[in-house]
This record gives sequence, structure tokens and C-alpha cells, in this order.
Amino acid sequence: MSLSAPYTIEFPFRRTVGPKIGTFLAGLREARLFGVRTARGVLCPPLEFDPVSGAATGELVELAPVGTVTAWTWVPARPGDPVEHDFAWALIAIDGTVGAMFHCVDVGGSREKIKTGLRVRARWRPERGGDLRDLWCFEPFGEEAAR
Amino acid sequence: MTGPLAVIGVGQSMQAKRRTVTIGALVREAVDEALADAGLGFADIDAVVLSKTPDLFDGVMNPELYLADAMGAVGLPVTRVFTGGSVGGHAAIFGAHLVAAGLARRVLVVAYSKESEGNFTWALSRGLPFSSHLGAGAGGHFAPVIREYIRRSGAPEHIGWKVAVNHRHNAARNPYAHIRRADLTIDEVRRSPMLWDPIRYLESCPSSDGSCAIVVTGAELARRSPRPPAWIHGMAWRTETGHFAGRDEVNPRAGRDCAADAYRQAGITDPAREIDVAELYIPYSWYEPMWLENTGLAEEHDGWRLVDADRTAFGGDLPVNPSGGVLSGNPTGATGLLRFAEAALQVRGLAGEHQVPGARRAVGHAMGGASQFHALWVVGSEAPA
Amino acid sequence: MSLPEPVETMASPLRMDYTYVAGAGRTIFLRGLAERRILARRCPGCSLVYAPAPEFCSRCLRPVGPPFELPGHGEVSTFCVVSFPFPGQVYQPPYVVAQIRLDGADTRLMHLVREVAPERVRIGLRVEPVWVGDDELATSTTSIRYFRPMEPADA
Amino acid sequence: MREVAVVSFAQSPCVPADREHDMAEIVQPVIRQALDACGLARDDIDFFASGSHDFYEGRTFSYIESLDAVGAWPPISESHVEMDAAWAFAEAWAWLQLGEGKTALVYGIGRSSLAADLDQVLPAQLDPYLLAPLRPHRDALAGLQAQALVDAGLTSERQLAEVVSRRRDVPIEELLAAPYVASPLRTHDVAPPGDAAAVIVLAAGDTARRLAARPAWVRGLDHRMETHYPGVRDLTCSASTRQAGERAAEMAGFSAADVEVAELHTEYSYQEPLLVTALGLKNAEVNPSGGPLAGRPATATGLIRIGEAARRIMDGTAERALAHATNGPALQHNLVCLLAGEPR
Repeated sequence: MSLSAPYTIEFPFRRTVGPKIGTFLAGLREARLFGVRTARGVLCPPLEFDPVSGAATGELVELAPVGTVTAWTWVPARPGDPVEHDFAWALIAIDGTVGAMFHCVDVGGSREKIKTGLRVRARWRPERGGDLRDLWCFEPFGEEAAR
Repeated sequence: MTGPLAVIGVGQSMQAKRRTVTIGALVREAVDEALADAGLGFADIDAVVLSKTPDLFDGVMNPELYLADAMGAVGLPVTRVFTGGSVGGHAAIFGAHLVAAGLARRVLVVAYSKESEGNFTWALSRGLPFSSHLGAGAGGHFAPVIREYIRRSGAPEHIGWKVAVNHRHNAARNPYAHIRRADLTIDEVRRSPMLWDPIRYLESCPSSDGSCAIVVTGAELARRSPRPPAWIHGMAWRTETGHFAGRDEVNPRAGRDCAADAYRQAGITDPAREIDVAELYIPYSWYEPMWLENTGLAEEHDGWRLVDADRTAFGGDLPVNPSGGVLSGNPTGATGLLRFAEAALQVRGLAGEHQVPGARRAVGHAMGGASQFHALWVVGSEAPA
Repeated sequence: MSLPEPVETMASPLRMDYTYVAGAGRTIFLRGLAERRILARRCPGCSLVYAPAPEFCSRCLRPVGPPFELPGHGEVSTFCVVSFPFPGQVYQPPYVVAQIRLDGADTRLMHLVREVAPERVRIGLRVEPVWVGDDELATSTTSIRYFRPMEPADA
Repeated sequence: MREVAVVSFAQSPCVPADREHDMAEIVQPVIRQALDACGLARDDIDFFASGSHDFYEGRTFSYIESLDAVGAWPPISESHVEMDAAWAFAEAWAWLQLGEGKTALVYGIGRSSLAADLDQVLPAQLDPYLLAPLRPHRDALAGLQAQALVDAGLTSERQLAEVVSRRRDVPIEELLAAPYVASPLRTHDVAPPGDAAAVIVLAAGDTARRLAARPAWVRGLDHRMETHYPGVRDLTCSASTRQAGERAAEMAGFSAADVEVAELHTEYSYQEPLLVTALGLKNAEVNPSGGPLAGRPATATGLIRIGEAARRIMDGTAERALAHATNGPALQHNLVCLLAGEPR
């Protein structure tokens, strides 16, 4: 019988984010959402390089933090997840952009309330530090939220 | 083989703690420079090879995935090579193989490390269950090997100090280098703190962020390239297992075999006379005499005499690491490719202030693990016969 | 539109839990250590003796022979003196980390050499293991606390 | 192209968790088995290539240990990819094209079981700034892709259950009643992680003819990368698989439509219909080995696909076969290899 034992690898990496992603994250801290210009339209989040041409992307553009769910998957909540009850990871096409943003959508734990085409808006954490998780999640609004 | 191969583009970032850029942007600096040097755009590249040291160093797994856009690799074959510290050399050779095999016309070889995000010493010295945590650190492995070399060769202790000074003086002529010290003296090296006796602080490599990229192609496209190509005359890699009974780590056979194979391909019979400049993987100063012997540039036990006689200094007849080498900048994932790229710059006549006048044939060398992984190429200003 | 002042860094904590599997060969060696025994195995192909021994000789690829006990003492093959502090260090520098060739083995074992001033350590120094007390014995290389010179004259 | 063929393939059984052997001990018997099967000794091999990943093994430079299984002495010509070993196969095949040697040995080792929770590990594959900080569930991006396919009418939960049912002999209704792990995916839609090693021996030209009664000739091989961020990809197709398949077909002189057997690196059930479409498979038997849904040993999984496809050529039960390997979230990077009983 071989010996075996558990062990842990743990390290507090600290990443430098550069001006483009740094400004995006600073925007989140102010509860503002920024995208970036490319030849085909605005991308949110602001990738540093164009996913089609590889060219450096252009200037940052402020966006209204609302959009439409274009794809989603329903998952059980784990400790440390943004939402305490079950939720959806989703692609959200922010209004005025091409492509979509990956984040989570909170529909109150009811799977039947998430669907492709759902209109959602950003919910911000009350305490923000310039981190992707300052954007707490997206949530339905307007008529659909009431339903 | 489809005829001679050549390097037609070289790019590199500044080597330093790069605490202002993302990993992607750091990689892109070298990629942009290499493509500009070759007068090419992304559309001209057929395949990408990525070199990087362990993913635990910066916590990004399979970085070729996230870096696809930064490397211009979308729609291309991408291979992520890893063989320890020699990886940059292995990546360059594999890139050349892809051209030689007819699988690509031009290959972009990319390498980087962003070690300032984490802690290199930490990643290397993690204890596993059932083992003592000796706390030897990176140099703790190499220092005993150096001691053994000193005993075997009878080299005087100032050799290590002299190499450290030579390389830092060289780095002062290289704008990309991390440690640039034109004023460094032997006395300062001697008085610097002892880390792993016999290795002193100023005889050790730094931990750097940095990137490097090269473009490799075949003869026809190389001749059409806007700037002079570096022709590949010979290239080889060799590996030996790290801890079999009776292993010699001072002068490992894998390194000797690797160099001999590359020289054979290049038609070189007397390397010390026929090579004009060498970029060797020297993380601690004593590895200069050791690798001079291991790569056949000096007789066994005589490497230190070349150092002592100033022959490997910048004005000598066999300058070693005119770029400043690993002692002056060490982004581990890129360090091997930087040696291969600097050799290419020398024979292209494009090394700027650290150009060795009239360099016609150069060696680029990389090694990794417990001196188990070896890669070496010989490049020349003329196409091989 | 005014852009916010960019943030420079973001925290990116990494934590991964794993199981370490020592494997058949290493386990034999580790179980020996728990009994204060250093077990070696000989390759029938090249006759070289490994301690610790893998299951297969990494030169010949043949399964190595049955374990047998070594006397434990040996000599310093080469060494370094760790002379500076760094994060995660267990011992107070300066201390000696040596490659030790155990008598009867062809491999070298990396371990500490203590009970001797670092400047007195030399290649060829005869050393013996100092084992931990019964309560600390384990299937681990920590069962050997360190090596020390065999002759008082060497200390 | 130089004629190059698979002349031997061996693998260890994929077990959920091997707690008895270290890396070298898992690989070594498989190497010996593969060499014995074609009558070669280690010293007869001209080039070695391997694939593994530190994040599965749980330590830096882990692959160095696997070299003990090769016995790299006297020194060998060798390279390693920190990827699925299918890419090591591609490297060895390219090396044999140089004409500098006649034989190459490729090995892959993959241990999915050492990490206690792959949810801790796999987010590290994602963009370190814009995705990884959210720490998505390991199956989240696959769930998104599967749902995108369902929304596009390209598959359905019932069809996914059929893919699984064919292999497991479990009634479809029972499968559909199981809970989701990342909707529309259920536990049985996810390839179960395991530990295994695989070895392939390649040989060129007449050497291959001498070593195997019926070598599996590598007629075409290519791999392609897509962009990374899922919000800017079309998740309903696999452009890189299609591109690699087309390029491989140009080399091979036949295409995926002509193969009788296809071994696909399906880490999820939904990837089978997606890949069948992207490759343009027509009448091929898909994953007769059981595929990764019967066991997924991390970085050995893709190499096993090539080995299983080659096995069918070598045993004479197929004339043309296709193997596919993938890496990255939602099929970001794909490799296609076309094999045949005759060289071109």
C-alpha cells in the first residue's frame, strides 16, 4: 500500500492590470461600466486585443449597465459564490455593444425565471474596491422582474 | 529538410519588475517588435509556439488559451512547450522543425514570464508530504554543484566575481537588461552578501518579468526579408534523467552530446576557434566556466582560464553573454529564448551597442531542471553551405 | 466623459487542495525511516544501489531488487551554506545543506549537516544520521533530524 | 510528406483515483507494453515527446518525474508539452517529418483525481483578469455552450441523454430525471475524471512496415486555436475543429466524411453532435471505445483518442479513422488527425 496524504497549494498572487483593464476595474468601483472600441463595435468587458484581428483595442466608452441574456447555465450556489441561492452564469450583451459579458444573473433562485432574451441590469456591491466582483451580479428589471 | 532555415525577426520587452502591464500586454511587446523587425503582420504567420516556465509561477494554467489574441494566434496551430529552464531553446527548435517539416512557412516563437505576480522562490520550495522542508531555495541546488566544479578544476575564487562583473558591464550596453551596472567592481561582488556559499548575491540572477519573440522561416522567404537573417547552422536538444545513481551534474553528458550534435550539423570541428560569440544560460556566475567546458568551447577543467585571461569579456576573442545574460535579466520562461535570440541578433549585426564586431557565427544555449535539459543552436551570418 | 483613475493591481488568491501519492518505491523507503532504517535497493541491470529507490532503475528500466538496510553513515559529497534569510525558511542561517553519499549507495541524499560549524564542513567529511525521538518518528525524511560528523575531531 | 504511422498503442485502465503509484510507476509499465508490442527496446527510439500538466499533478516541474519512466540515459532527444499529449503526438509526427530519425515514442499521463476539487483548478485556465476572478464552476462554460446549442435548435436535452444512454445502457427517462450540474448538463453528461497513462509508438516508412503488420498511417494532422473570451465566440459551432479538419483532409486526400471510425475528445455529451457537425462526419461509428464519457484522464485523454482510432486500423476493422483532441473551455483549441490503412 502506498502512502498518500493531503496538502494544499496556496498563494496570494497580486496581478498588475495595466491601464485598460485598470480603468475598467476603477469604473466598477464607481458603479460605472466601460467597454472598449474595436473595428466591429464596442466590446464589454474591454479586452486588450481584438478577438478577430488581434489588433490592440481602442478607447474606453461608458455604457449603461443594462443588457440582454444571450446564453445561460443554471448552477447550484457554492460557498464564496456571488449569490447565496442557486443562480445562472450567463453571457449578457450590454446595450450598445457587440458580443457579450460573462457574469452571473440572480433571479431569486427560481430557475424558471431565467431565459435567453431576459433583460437585466447590474446590481452593485455596496462596498467596492476596484475588482470584477464589485459588479455583484445582474438582475432582471422592468416588466420581467415583476412577473 | 527543406533547405536552410533562418531567424528573420527578433523582439523583446524590457526585463524588469513590470508592475504596469498585464501578461498579455507584456507578451505583445515582444510579438510586435519581432513582427516589425521581420516586416510582417499576423496574417503572415502560420503557427505559434509558446514557451513558459511552470504555470504555478504566475497561477495561469494553459496560458496559450488566454493569450491567443495577444499572440495573434487565433486560427493558427499553437503549441505550448515546457522542459524546465531550457524551454525557450526547445520552443525555438520546435518552431524551426515546423518550418523544416513543411508544416509552416513562418513560425512565431513566443516566450514570457511574469514572476512579479507571485514568488518564484515560493513556487520552487514548497514542501510535499513525507519530506523534510530543508529550505534550500533555488541556489541551494546549484551551489553544491559549483563547489564540486571548483574542487575538480582547482579554479581560484575570483573567477566567479569576474564573471559577475563582465556580465553586468555587458548589460550596461543592452537597453533591455534588468540589472545594468557599468560601475560594478570585483570588490563589490566580493563584499556582497553570501547567499548559498559559494554563491554571493551579485553572482546570482535576478527574478524578472519579460518576454521575447522570434520569427523563423525557410531560405526563400528569409532571402526576401527586409533585414539580414540569422541562418541556423545546427540545432539540438538532449535530456537526461535527474537522479540516477552515478550522475555527473557538473559536466552533464546531455549537454556535451547536445553541443556535439549541433556542431556536427554546422560542420564545426574546433568550436572555440570557429565560434565568435556565445550566449549561454548562466544563472550563477560559476556556470560560465562550467558551460564553456560542457558546450565544448573550453577543455575540461580549463573554462575558468578563459575567464581569467579576459577572453570571454566583451573585448575578448570569445565573448560570452554580451547581452548581460541571465545574471542581468531572468524572466525564466523567456530566458532560454533570449539566449537564442541574442545569438541571432549578433550574427545579423543588429545587437546595437553590445554588438560583437564582425560576429559571423554564434551559439545560443539554454538549460533546465537539475541541468537535465539542454538546447543549443549555432547561427551564422551566411547561409550554411 | 471623464475616465476614472485606473487601479493598478488586483488580488488573485490561489488555493488548491491535492492528494500526494508517494508511490510504491518511495513508500518502502519512507516506511523504513519510521523504524530508523535507511533502506536501499539494487538494480539487477547496472548493479547500482539506490537510496531512496524507485520501483524501476531510471537507467535500465528494470525493476530494482528487494530492499536491504544500509548502515546509515556516509560522506559529504558536496554542500552549500545557506547564509541569508528568505520567506518560508525553517532554520536560522547560516546552515549547511549537503549531498551525502551513504556508504553502500550510489545515489546521493540531500540533507542538513549540523553539530559542526559551517566553515568546518568539507567534501569528504564522514557523517551519520541523527534520528528524531520515538514520538516524532514518521514515514517521512523528517525522521532524520540531520546528519552530523562521525568523529569528534571533525566537529 | 514523409510516410509516418502509429505502430503501437498501449494504455493503462482509467481508474477514478490511483492511490498506489507515482507518475513514473503509472507510465513505465505502459511504455514497456507499447515497446514490447512492436518489438522495440527503449534504446531503439529516436525521439520522445510527452504531455502532462502541473495543475493536475499539483506541483511544479512534475513532468520531470515521468522521465524516470523513460530512462533518459544515455541522454535522449526529447520534448514536452504542458498540454494534452495529443499535442506531443503532433510534435513527434512533425519531428519524424525531418528525416533525422525513424521512430518516436509519445506518452501522456493524466491524473484528474489528485486535485480535491477541480472547481479550484480549472478557473485558472480562464482569462486571469476578466474571468478567473469570478471563479465559475468547472462545468459553467460547457453549460453555456450546451444551452446555446439547445436554444439554436441544434441539440436537445433528450438528444444528450441519448448520447449517454447508448454507452451506459441507462433508460433515457431515468437520465432526464437526474439533477443538473450546470444546466442543461447533468452529472452523466460530464466525462468522469480519472487517472491513466497512454503510449503511442510512431515510425516512418519501411520501419513502420517492419514493426507492424498493419501500421496506421498518419495521413493528415492539424490543430487550430480560437479566441478565448466566451462572449465573443460563436458557441454554436466549432470553427477551429472545422478548420483543423479541413486542413488535415487536404493533407490526407480524404476527409472526415470518408472515415468509418471517429474517436472524439468529448468532455461533455453535447460536444458529440457539435463535433460531428463541425467535422462533417457522415457514417462514422463515434467513440466505439466508449470515449471520454467512459473516463477522462486529464492530459492523456486526447492521446488515447488517437491511439484508439489507430487501433482500429491496426486490427483491420477500419480502413480510415479520425481522432480529435481538445483543450480549453468550450472547445477553444482543437486537433484533428486522419489515419488510414494505406499510406498516401
